[in-house]
Amino acid sequence: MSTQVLSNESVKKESVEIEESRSLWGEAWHRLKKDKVAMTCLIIVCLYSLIGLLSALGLVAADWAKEVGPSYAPPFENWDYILGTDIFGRDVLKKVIHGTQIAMSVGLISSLIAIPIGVVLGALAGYFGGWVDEIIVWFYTTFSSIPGIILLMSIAFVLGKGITTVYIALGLTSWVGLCRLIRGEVMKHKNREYVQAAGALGAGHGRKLFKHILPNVTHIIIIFTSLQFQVAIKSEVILSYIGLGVSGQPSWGTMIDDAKMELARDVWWQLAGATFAMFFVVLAFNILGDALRDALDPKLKGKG
Amino acid sequence: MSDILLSIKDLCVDFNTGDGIVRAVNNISFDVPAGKTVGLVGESGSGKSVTSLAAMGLIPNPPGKITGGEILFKGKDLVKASEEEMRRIRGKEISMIFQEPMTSLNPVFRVGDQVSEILMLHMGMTKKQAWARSVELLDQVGIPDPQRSALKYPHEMSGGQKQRVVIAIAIACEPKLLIADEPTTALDVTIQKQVLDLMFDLQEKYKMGLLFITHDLGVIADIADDVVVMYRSNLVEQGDTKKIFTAAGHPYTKGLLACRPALDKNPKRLLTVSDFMDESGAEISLDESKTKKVDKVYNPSEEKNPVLLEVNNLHVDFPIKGGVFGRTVDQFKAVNSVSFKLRKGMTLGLVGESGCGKTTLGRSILRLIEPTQGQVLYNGIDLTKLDKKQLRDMRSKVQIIFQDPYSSLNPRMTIEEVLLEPMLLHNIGGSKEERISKAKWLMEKVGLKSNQLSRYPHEFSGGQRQRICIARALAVNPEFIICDESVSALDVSVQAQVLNLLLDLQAEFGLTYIFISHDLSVVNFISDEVAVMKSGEVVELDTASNVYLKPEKQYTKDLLSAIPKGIPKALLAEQNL
Amino acid sequence: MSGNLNYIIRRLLYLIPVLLGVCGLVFLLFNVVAGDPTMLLLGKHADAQQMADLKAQLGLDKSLIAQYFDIVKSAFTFDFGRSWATKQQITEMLYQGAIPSLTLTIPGFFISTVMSLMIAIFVAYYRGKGIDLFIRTLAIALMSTSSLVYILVFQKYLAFELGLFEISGYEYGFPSFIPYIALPVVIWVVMSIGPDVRFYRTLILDEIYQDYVRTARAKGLSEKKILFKHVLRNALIPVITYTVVNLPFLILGALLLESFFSIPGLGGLTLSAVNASDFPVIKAMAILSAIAYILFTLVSDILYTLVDPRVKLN
Amino acid sequence: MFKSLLVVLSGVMILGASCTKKVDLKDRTLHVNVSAKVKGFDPVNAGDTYSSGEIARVYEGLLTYHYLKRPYTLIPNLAEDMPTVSNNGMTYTFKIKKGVKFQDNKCFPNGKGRELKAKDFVYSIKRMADAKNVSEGWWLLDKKIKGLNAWRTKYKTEKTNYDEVVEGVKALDDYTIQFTLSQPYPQFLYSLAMVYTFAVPKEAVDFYGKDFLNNPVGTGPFVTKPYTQGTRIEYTKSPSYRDVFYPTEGSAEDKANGLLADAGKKLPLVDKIVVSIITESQPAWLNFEKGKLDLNGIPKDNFESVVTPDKGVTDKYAKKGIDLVITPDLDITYIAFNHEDPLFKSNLKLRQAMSLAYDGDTANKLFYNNQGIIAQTLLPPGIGGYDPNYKNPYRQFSVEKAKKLLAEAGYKNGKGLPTIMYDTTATTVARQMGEYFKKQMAQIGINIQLNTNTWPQLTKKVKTKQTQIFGMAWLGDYPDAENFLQLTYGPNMAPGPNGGNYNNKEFNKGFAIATKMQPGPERAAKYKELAQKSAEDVSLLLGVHRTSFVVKHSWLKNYKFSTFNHGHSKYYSLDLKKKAEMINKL
Repeated sequence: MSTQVLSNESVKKESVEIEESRSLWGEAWHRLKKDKVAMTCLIIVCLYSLIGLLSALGLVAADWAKEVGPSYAPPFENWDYILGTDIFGRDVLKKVIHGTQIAMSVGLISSLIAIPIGVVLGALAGYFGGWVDEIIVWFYTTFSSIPGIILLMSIAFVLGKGITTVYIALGLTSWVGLCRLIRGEVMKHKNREYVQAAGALGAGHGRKLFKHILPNVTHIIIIFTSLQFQVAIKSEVILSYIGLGVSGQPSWGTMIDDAKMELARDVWWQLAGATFAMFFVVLAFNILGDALRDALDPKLKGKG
Repeated sequence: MSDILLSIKDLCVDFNTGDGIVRAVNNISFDVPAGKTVGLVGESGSGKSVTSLAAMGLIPNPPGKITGGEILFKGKDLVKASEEEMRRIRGKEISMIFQEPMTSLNPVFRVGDQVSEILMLHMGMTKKQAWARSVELLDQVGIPDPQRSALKYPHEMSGGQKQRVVIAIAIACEPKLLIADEPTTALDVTIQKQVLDLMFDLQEKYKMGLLFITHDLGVIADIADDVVVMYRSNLVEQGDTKKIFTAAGHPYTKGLLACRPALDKNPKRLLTVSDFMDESGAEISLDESKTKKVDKVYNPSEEKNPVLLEVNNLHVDFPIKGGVFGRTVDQFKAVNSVSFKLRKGMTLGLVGESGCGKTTLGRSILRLIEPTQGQVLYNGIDLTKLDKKQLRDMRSKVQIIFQDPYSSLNPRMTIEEVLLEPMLLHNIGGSKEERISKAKWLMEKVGLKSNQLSRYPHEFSGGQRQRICIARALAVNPEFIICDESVSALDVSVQAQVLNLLLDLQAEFGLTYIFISHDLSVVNFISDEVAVMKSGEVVELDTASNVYLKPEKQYTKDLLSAIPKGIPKALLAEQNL
Repeated sequence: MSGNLNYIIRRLLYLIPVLLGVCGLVFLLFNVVAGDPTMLLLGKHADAQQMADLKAQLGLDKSLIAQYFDIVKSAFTFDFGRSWATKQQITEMLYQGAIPSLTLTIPGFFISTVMSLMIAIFVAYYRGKGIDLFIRTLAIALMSTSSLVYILVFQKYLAFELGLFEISGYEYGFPSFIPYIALPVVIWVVMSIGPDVRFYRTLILDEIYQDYVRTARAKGLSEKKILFKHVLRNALIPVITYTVVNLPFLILGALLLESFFSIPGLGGLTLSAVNASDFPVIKAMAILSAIAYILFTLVSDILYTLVDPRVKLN
Repeated sequence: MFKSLLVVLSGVMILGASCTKKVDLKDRTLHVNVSAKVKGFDPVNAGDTYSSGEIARVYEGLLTYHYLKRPYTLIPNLAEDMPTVSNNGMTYTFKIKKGVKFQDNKCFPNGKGRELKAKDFVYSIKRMADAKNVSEGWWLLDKKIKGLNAWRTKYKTEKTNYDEVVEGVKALDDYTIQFTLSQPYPQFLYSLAMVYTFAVPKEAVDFYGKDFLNNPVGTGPFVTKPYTQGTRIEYTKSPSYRDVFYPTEGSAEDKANGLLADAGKKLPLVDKIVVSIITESQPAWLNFEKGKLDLNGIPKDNFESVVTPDKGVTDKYAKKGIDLVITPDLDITYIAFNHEDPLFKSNLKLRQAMSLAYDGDTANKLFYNNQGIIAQTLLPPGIGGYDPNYKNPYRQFSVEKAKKLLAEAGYKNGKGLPTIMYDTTATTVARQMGEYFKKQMAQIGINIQLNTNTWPQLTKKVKTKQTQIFGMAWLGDYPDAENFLQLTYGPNMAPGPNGGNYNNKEFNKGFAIATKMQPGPERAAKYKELAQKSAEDVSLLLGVHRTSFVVKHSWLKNYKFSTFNHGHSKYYSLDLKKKAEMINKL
């Protein structure tokens, strides 16, 4: 009877050293690294963020307004306007790059507005329950019962024009989804035994909520942010169409909006430029969002 | 010998987890003769479930794969059988019962339909015929009023009844072989007995081979003809039950048998697998002193063991909502006028079936759940009257250890943070270094390596995590700890180590415990006094030996009789001869 | 049954505070923040006197509280007064606009739901394999482009160059509107396949890993039968509630589709109302969609109890 | 199982797609489009050109413009002939045609249209004056007709009594109507050719009440079903339309263009009109190219692909038989300064510098495809007072002169000059023009901040004097210089049409005198002098007089462009044989 002994997944050896300690974040990163598709998407997103940053600092495509060629020059014919020109003869490629800055900033800042509201309200509703929960649920039901597009347009319309309105409008209409998710997750964790144990040790509400529960729901915020980016980028196009988007600088939205006059006369390159630029980053955010959900979801991790 | 029904030869099963290939079953060979019961025993992760799934061809393809050996069923090798052939065998020739009765049935189909489905599939019955046969089967497995029950949905039935339905489905086509993977583990002990008797009668009636998989040696002793012992994906020993129970060959088997707290014995400490086998698996000679039967003696003296905790007429009621505005229409009495006294340094066992209110009682004493009325005098101070501040200071004296090791530690905090938190809350230890050295001391105290402080909870096994919880409780130098089902989720060998640890700590620090559990033999081992609870009330309270040897209430008697004796049938037959 | 009745009554009563909340939000946006609209409505020759008269006539000179109660009254009586831009009766406009919108959105919604369910089941059946990843990425790729681009490109190349579809326009009446809504429906389906497939796939996968599927396999059922009989029956529950909750948005129609294909639906109506700052129309649309949303969520909860035996109304 | 379902689904999709509607060739139906929602059919609320266009197909007024004569001249329509003017231009008396019938409608007793009477005009004028109707046309007659303003304020709140006699508007008998003005106002006649004053039957207003605006009942050539705010309005020939004939005299050029081929024929020349409301320019243009529309205004952007530099039609479209009609329009685009803003108030040199720094020619090339006429003054060609060979000194683009003037204005190449806010609408074209203007001003160091608004927000800002400079266009309401010069007339300050609040005492005095004079050569001279004075004082930055470009298919006959084209569809006719021949070439 050979008693050859081999360790098994869930029965950890008492004594044998494990290579190096890895937090849940480390575990998640380890799992994400193995997903080749997700990694390429991550690289795409980083690339776009870099371009956006460079453009914001004015290091690249700062001279998007310079006239480089004749109006509506077709693409791939001349090196200094490889993607063709718009009505004023401005380089489409530079406008696309500048558009990246707008798109990424719209996604980032609208998330930065939506996250605090969503997390705070969601956590309070989920943790305290009772009348606090009733009021917060009533508040976000009111917000979510008006169709997003009407709310978005109304806020943008009422606040007037410009990039700040785009940020605020998108931020104010997207916190509801996050709030609902956080509320559900906090409710689930509140009854977990490690929180009750903290209570038994004398930890107050504040410590239980911020030290124990919130760190365990932050993965939701990350997943939400990646999906919020793609919603924001697409909404910016709609806002530009109704004339409430950015003014005075090119964005993918204004470029696509211009196309509605140009495509009828076969001027397709400005539309193509903006569309493809947007396509890759939105696709990347979508796939990344899914991959993050699989990697960060502790439920799968626990099954060991 | 009657002909061999199922013969497994050198079976190997590998799992491709993210971090490489893991061998779950390592060339296992054993037979299941027709009409006989074979007990496959081993702790979680030993590969016993994987072996049974392999026999049914149900190993999930990615990530698992059978990489060697044969499974002969009536001469046909199932490993080579096509999916089409396997489908004709599953449910007809071989059927299987799983552990979780709560989720084994499809929630949106009626019970009758789920039984008749297999009949229509394999026996070619029409819907009407199948329904009639299903009602008969439900009656046969002891479901009350089968005609009406067949129309019920799974969620309208109790755990025990649902397991009976699963059994009805399994035996519907009168299969030759029945595989049962821990069918009764999730059930209360009284219901477990009824289900085991049912399976035993059905096996007799249909002359079925039964492969019974469990980690509970007591159950194996009662019903198995032969036993196969598995340890970390290897088969360490097999033979007929009497031989295994009286003269086990392999040290692991010996360890398993010894570390089970038995009802009739009352040893001071439990033997553990590590007393029989060292880490590498080689046998070590048994240290005689440990086996000496030293019975615990219960003689509390007034000055050494004054009354620490006195509970008078404690009530905990939960409101039941109803009506349009959700007004409270009724009260559910979870704890109903419970009173008892607990002396310092002693252990009170709280035992009862699930839903009897033992956990609520424990939590309400610590005011984790607010009691509705009654007194909880701790050293004369009534905890129910304290305001938030005073209650917080009392927290350092009174602690609790939970059941589920996976959820009682914050997954995002290192062990160091876990241990330092209580000290910070009650400002124990002057500086950070002092606290860290205390944390290291606590780790040693509970038998863990002090250099593992920077690790995270998910990097430890269940047993290790429970030790960390104990260390966390000790961090505030408590006098009184409530252990709420603290060992129920652990394997029996690990259970023994933790129980010994609790006893050592009690002896060293003079701790007082309330030990809550549904497992009578564990409560009997560790408690000085035992309180038996039923639907919110304490039906019997006496010293451990009196409760087990001279039970007064009929309910306690039923509980005790339902516990598997742990003595093989053959041996019993001999003793009665 | 009385339990259910109580629940329904309580949910209906719950409708009132939410509706008051919606009116409050609309009031805040349009009556407080947006400022005085009379300037916009009187055209280029208006003088101060005319503006004062108009303000009185539109009731904008009342106190803010009175204005808020006007909105609440309109929410309950469905009488939203007249549009400032076209002076048409708003309820009439909404009624006229609802039908064309529905003729576009109901077929679109139905086809896209059925198609994405089909694809989701197909993908779940081959889960983990290459085809699963490929189709899912394709579905996500479809939704990664703005709807405006699909409209412009499809209208130019599919409708005009290839002549497959009508370019724009709309005729009332059953058979005659079909050629006009064909291309918008195609675009609607293309846009919603992505999110739907992703959502339905996760639903089905959640069910596939349940214990009762393992029991079904142990019974000897084939993978296909398990998928269609057991798994789908359970997965349909969240699918139904998700579908019902989305129904109210159908009335709103598709804003861009309607303005580019000149379909006189509520979507186009809302868009032109925003462009012409026709506050009463926007407010009416917001309140009506809110009421529809709340009612349909209630319907979906009740449907949930009928479909899922485990759930009782409490 | 689900393979079959997928097949069925795709089948449905293709079926839905394939049945595109074929272009019908048999019946004489005119297909035109309108690029904004038609509000309704009530003449009183005909504020926008699109609604007035549809109303004019069903209703008619006392006067109208001759179809062919240029410059535009008024001719009688429902009136027997031009009015007799007495008591020095204060009283106008009209005889109206007999036997003119309202269209049959269920609002009339037993559904038969009754004869038009003079009292109908009195009722229509009063209806426009009724404060409760909040008519956008009221400025036309405000303080112009004796007793009308008093009558209006009297019935401001309680129920209007239409029978009460108003001194200035009286029906002397069934067929004569007399207007008495409170002050000489020669432009009054033009208002009788505008949709606001078209004849409306009282029975219809009473019968339909609030829904009158969706149930038109007029005396015009076409009838339509109740309006359902759809995107498609259908008109059919009105059986009870009186005898109106195609004009017989026209200019030699008209003759050459075949515009007199149908002279003398009874109108209307088509049986049916289908008006599609297409708000986006791409579908409008594509439908036209496909032959689904008979004519279409060219979206500026698609211009180059249609028009060659020498204003002919590129061969790509000539082959398809598409003709181009180019006509100067009675309008002017300009960028107005807010003269109450201290920056511009007294700083003529700054305004002159900005005017010189704006390169009109390039703007014309970019935005009007080189077809617009660079505006020298406010007055467009075709109006008394326009002088074709006048050259406004501050319109000849020269950067050095602009820089010199800017320095003299105290802001040497822009130093010390704050950023100027330039407000415009949010349409794509307006945004691009704003970006162009910003680039131009940057040449001389002036920094412009572009700010796009929705149309209502822009009008609000202008009317509340919250702008610094803003882009605007003005389409003439009637062919009289007064309608243009009033843009810089002091008393018309915001919220009136003089959005720039330009207030020059001399100009105001001259304007008051000129507008009172009866039309004639010395009034034209006075107008010319006023226009040039206001232009040289750079009251606003003049843009262009836009020329309108309409493309039409070869099978559409008798089309002539007019700024006042309301009701002209009765003159158009279709050559069905040509249409059948050309349609498959598209």
